[in-house]
Amino acid sequence: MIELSEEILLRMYYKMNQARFFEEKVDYLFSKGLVHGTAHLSIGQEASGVISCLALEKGDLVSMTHRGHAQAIGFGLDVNLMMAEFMGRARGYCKGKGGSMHIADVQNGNIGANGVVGGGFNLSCGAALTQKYKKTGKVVLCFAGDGATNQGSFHESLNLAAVWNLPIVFLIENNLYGMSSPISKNMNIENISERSGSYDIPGLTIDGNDPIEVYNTVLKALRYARAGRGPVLVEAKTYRYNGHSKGDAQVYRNEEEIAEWREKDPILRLKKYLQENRVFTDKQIQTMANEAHKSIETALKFAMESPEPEITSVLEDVYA
Amino acid sequence: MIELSEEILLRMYYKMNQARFFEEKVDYLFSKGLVHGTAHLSIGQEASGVISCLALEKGDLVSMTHRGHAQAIGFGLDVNLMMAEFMGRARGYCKGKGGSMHIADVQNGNIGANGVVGGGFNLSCGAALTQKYKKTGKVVLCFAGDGATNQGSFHESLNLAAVWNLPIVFLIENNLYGMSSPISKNMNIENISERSGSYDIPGLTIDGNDPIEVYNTVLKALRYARAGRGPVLVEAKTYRYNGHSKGDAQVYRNEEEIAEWREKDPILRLKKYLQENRVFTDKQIQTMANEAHKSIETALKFAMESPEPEITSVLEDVYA
Amino acid sequence: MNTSEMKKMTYRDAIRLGMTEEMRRDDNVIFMGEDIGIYGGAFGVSHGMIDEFGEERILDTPISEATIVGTAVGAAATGLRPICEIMFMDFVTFAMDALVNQGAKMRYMFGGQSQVPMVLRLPAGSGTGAAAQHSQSLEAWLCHIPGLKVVTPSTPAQAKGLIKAAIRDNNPVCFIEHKLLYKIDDLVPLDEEFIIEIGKTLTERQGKDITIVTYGSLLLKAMEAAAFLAEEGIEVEILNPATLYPMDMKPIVESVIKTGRVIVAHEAAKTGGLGGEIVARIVESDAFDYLNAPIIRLAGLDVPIPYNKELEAACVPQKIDFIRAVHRLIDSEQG
Amino acid sequence: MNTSEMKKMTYRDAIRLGMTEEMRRDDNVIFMGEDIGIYGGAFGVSHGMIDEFGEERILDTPISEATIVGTAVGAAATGLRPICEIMFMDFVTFAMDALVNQGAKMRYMFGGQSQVPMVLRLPAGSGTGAAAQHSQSLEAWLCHIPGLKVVTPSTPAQAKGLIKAAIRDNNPVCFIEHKLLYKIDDLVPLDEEFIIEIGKTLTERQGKDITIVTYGSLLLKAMEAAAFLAEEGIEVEILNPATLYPMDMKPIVESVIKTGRVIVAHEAAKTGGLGGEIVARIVESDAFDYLNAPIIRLAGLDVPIPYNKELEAACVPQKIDFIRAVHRLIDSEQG
Ligand SMILES: Cc1ncc(C[n+]2csc(CCOP(=O)(O)OP(=O)(O)O)c2C)c(N)n1
Ligand SMILES: Cc1ncc(C[n+]2csc(CCOP(=O)(O)OP(=O)(O)O)c2C)c(N)n1
Ligand SMILES: [Mg+2]
Ligand SMILES: [Mg+2]
Repeated sequence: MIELSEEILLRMYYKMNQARFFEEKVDYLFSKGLVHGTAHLSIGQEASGVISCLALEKGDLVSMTHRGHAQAIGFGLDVNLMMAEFMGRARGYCKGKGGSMHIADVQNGNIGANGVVGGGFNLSCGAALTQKYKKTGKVVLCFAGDGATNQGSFHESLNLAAVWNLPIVFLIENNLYGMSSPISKNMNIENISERSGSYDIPGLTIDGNDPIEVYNTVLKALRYARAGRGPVLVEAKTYRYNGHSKGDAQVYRNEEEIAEWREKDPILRLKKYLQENRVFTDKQIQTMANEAHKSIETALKFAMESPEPEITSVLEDVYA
Repeated sequence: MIELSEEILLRMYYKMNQARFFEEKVDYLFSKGLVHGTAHLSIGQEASGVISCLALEKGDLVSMTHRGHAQAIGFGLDVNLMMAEFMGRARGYCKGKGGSMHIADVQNGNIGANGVVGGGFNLSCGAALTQKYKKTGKVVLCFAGDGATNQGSFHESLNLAAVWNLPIVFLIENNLYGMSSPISKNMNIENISERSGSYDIPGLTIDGNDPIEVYNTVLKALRYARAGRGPVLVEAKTYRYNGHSKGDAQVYRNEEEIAEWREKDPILRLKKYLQENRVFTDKQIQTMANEAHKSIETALKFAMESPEPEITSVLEDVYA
Repeated sequence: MNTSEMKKMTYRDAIRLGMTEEMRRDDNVIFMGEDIGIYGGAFGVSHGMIDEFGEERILDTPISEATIVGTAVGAAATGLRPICEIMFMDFVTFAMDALVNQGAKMRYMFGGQSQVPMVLRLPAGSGTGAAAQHSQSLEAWLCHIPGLKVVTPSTPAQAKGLIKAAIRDNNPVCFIEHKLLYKIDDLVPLDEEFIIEIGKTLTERQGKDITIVTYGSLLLKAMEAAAFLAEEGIEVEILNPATLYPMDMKPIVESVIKTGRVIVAHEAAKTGGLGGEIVARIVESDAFDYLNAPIIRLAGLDVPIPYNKELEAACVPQKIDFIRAVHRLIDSEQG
Repeated sequence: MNTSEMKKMTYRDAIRLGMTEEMRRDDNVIFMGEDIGIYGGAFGVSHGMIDEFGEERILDTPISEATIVGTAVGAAATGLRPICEIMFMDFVTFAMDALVNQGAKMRYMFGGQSQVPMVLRLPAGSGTGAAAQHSQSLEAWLCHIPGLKVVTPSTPAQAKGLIKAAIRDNNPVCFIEHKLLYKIDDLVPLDEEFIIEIGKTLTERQGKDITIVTYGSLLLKAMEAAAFLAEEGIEVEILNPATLYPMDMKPIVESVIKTGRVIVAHEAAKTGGLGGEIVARIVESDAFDYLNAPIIRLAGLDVPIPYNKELEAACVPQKIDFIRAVHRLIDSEQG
């Protein structure tokens, strides 16, 4: 296991909290009817979403899912611009045209969230092809959900990445459901990582709620891909506490299951780790959480103060 | 191993010869510029194409590929109507509208050849769903090439068939090439049957040029599916002697490779088997081949005598 | 049951009622899609159907749009009558081989040997803040493919009558639902034989001054505009090609001959949208000589659909756009 | 090199020359597709390119059309300029999510952050006896998607000029090639800076009596018909919207104002084809008042393409159809 510095542990805890507060705020704004549109919350999935991105090197790229807030925050996106985008404002990442499902920061290697389930697999192959062709030494981290692995594009992309030896890590956040559908109803295997066998690439299943395991595994996978040895498939088992999106009555699962998973909460887990290993004092830990919280309040203020886009912008940016 | 009756051995030998003569005739007609259109020959693949169909029960269904003549003949299609269709005549299976790539006999359970590589996988799932829903006890045999297994539809369909427990046998005729592309360039695994692991279904790789092995394996796979145990993936390794389609200079392979495979010719193999096991006399064997040959001459005559379709038929059969 | 009985219900409930009645009537009808079972579909259209019909007939699928449609085609060709739901029309992009190269062409390329009785339900349109990948109106694609039929209801009664007709049809029928209409409610005939024939253009309002041809969510806006204009003394005739393909042009042509002025409107992007086809057919028809003014197309902007609410609304014709267009035609009259 | 130097070559060779020049000029241009390497592509377009550029830049792919296009989009968004070949346009059906939901919309939905400079080569059309799944002309689909550009050359020179422009363009450009044109040969400028600007309609023949708007393989038939009609004293003007989207209507409108009569023709199925769009735009333009006769659309029959040679030919407008349509317009004149 890799020895983790204080600095990285700090970032982990801060960012996971930031992701959670961000989404709690999003949830609140919806509940108050303050936002037109939709968003998918990944509360409970902060280890797989945030921490895996912390293993990236500068210049590495990421492709995100429809459930991408934690992924984006992990990658280092600015929560002000994220919140402004979510609220459809001109200062948002996409000038209010994308919303939660299309947050992106292309210049910095974040090639975007994707509203299409399975839409990111082949885009990631392309981004990885660029790295290979230009010999940048950079790797693409491609996020997807368990449900997405039943799309044809999963198969085609893993196969292409394998035969072309592309520098890419496919990170499946297996939260056990695709919308209302338990994974067990939609595939006959227990571990999605077994699908790596079809392409003769490494496949790993990990506890996606364990921040340290996520970090170490993704780091190793990235190294493998960076060394030119080809793609890796990593499956992180995790869980979302909230419904699929707003208006989900969650008839497909019960309270006990959710409660069980709340016991395994990744943020609490890291907190406990920090406490047990005496990395930080309780006060320091609380301070980090407070700061994360403050950053989201600031983000909301930023977003609220951001103007609506000019109506004429509707015609802009169709073509380069 | 299953004991084979004289009758089935006779049918095997007759039909494999018929398939070969049919395609030699097609090749001849092309070489003489007598046909407008295209066709894909499976000369050399008669064991996987013809024999697998002989393992079917009455009422079972089949979905064929673009390289489907042997499959069709194995299934029991009438070579007269096939030849007429190939020549675009009114008496062809599809009244001259389909040609080689769309030969079908839907009423009898042949749901058609398919010009789209990978196009038959999900259609076969549908046909199998009908059998399951109606409890017919029938199975669908779905043909595909090695190249087709890199299409997304392969993955989606095998997964669906697995989770729905559909009565279907996927038969991959792995002739080592998809057009000019050696399979080794397009996937990292040696045996396509390994891909069954992604769906937790049985996967088998067999010598696709051994008629007896093909017959026994497909029979077993059909029984498994018929028993309601779900789909099976069978990979039959074989080889096509001719180019991919007309106008293929075959720069991607060499004469030696072709010669090697000619040594393993499935028709010669069966002939040898019949001789060694003294099932039939040499004369009987020759007679069967002669009859097969004659049937193709008759088919050509039938096709030549069939009228061209009425021009007004161009507007017919768009809608039911 | 009194065959003229009516009940007020939503568009969503009317679709469900139509499907339910047909599934009761014919065991061969099955229904497949993502999260249509216990979840009741992303828009609640199939809510509760699993309780009546069970998992054998209400089939939740993996997220595999291409294979949902391909499986439906294969099932239809072998004796079932599948309905399938694609969660958002935008994802029919995954199923175009199955739909276009297989389902639409099978009968023809097999020389009439087969039929493919299936229904593809496609929730379409913008207005929900779901942005570029969840808001498209792609009916023009489907209306370019011989072998398909395309219908789109604008009211609850049409929803019931057309879904039933679609299920009974022996061809692949694309059934386009507009998401903004799901909550609209209105009277729906309870008669189990109430069917709206595929291939008919419906006259939604009679008038002598101007013809508006429109469908889907824009019909409501056009109706509202017409009510407004009636107070100014302008009588608008509104025609709804509820079957988009094959389209029944006769009532449209007759109306234009009567009014001499026509507006063709849809939410889909203007360029390459069905409006062009309708305009061309009017111009090719006898109505050409009766046109007193240029034809106006009102349509979606040629842009992807943006997220921001105001921008999103700006992409699609609104009631005010109909009113302005009518005024423009009245003013530009050339006699 | 003398920049005015010309060489006779086929349409196929001209496309290859254009790609080759651009790949020499810009290392970021790569080329992906099925069997484009040693095989040279199903139609021989890339014959020999692998020898010059190697496997790093000429990438044979598995049979995975969706992923060919998606990979191109992802590569384009991160700094390469991929060309990709889909063996038959019919198989773009597999790639519609990647093309339409991703490639075409990325820039807009990201608020202008990205660009997607890629070329999608699509061999299209009937006439080769390949039947319903290998003969379609689906340009109308692509011209309905804001964010895409669509071009189609009709001559070897256009092939070279447009493929080069497409490669240099910073947007996803669909480049539609007609299979029957591959063997056509004609003079092509050897100048490496010879470019045909995207967004221009080309005047292929001047005339004062009738305007024909057509593109792709029909251009040749129209030109032959025009030559024939010239002997009767009828002067046909022929306009070729070599960029189908966004279309340059100005020369078309001007021509119709001059001639008062217009035929719009394409091989694609009539209903939902681009012809409707072009007719609508003419009617919406100033040319409306100058029309002396109804507009005629010549187009493919609304059927899948059949295998039989005669049936196949019957689906598509031929030279004689152009001649008849012209005669019809002349006769129907209404002044
Ligand atoms: C192609 C496509 N099909 C369906 C949907 C609707 N949809 C959005 S999220 C989702 C479930 C995805 O499940 P999974 O991949 O496990 O991701 P999760 O939502 O669990 O994070 C579905 C069906 C979509 N957006 N795209
Ligand atoms: C979707 C699609 N892509 C490409 C083609 C062109 N094509 C026809 S056959 C073929 C090779 C298929 O290889 P394989 O599946 O191994 O079958 P084989 O030809 O070897 O029998 C290709 C690329 C096609 N018909 N359909
Ligand atoms: Mg999930
Ligand atoms: Mg092969």
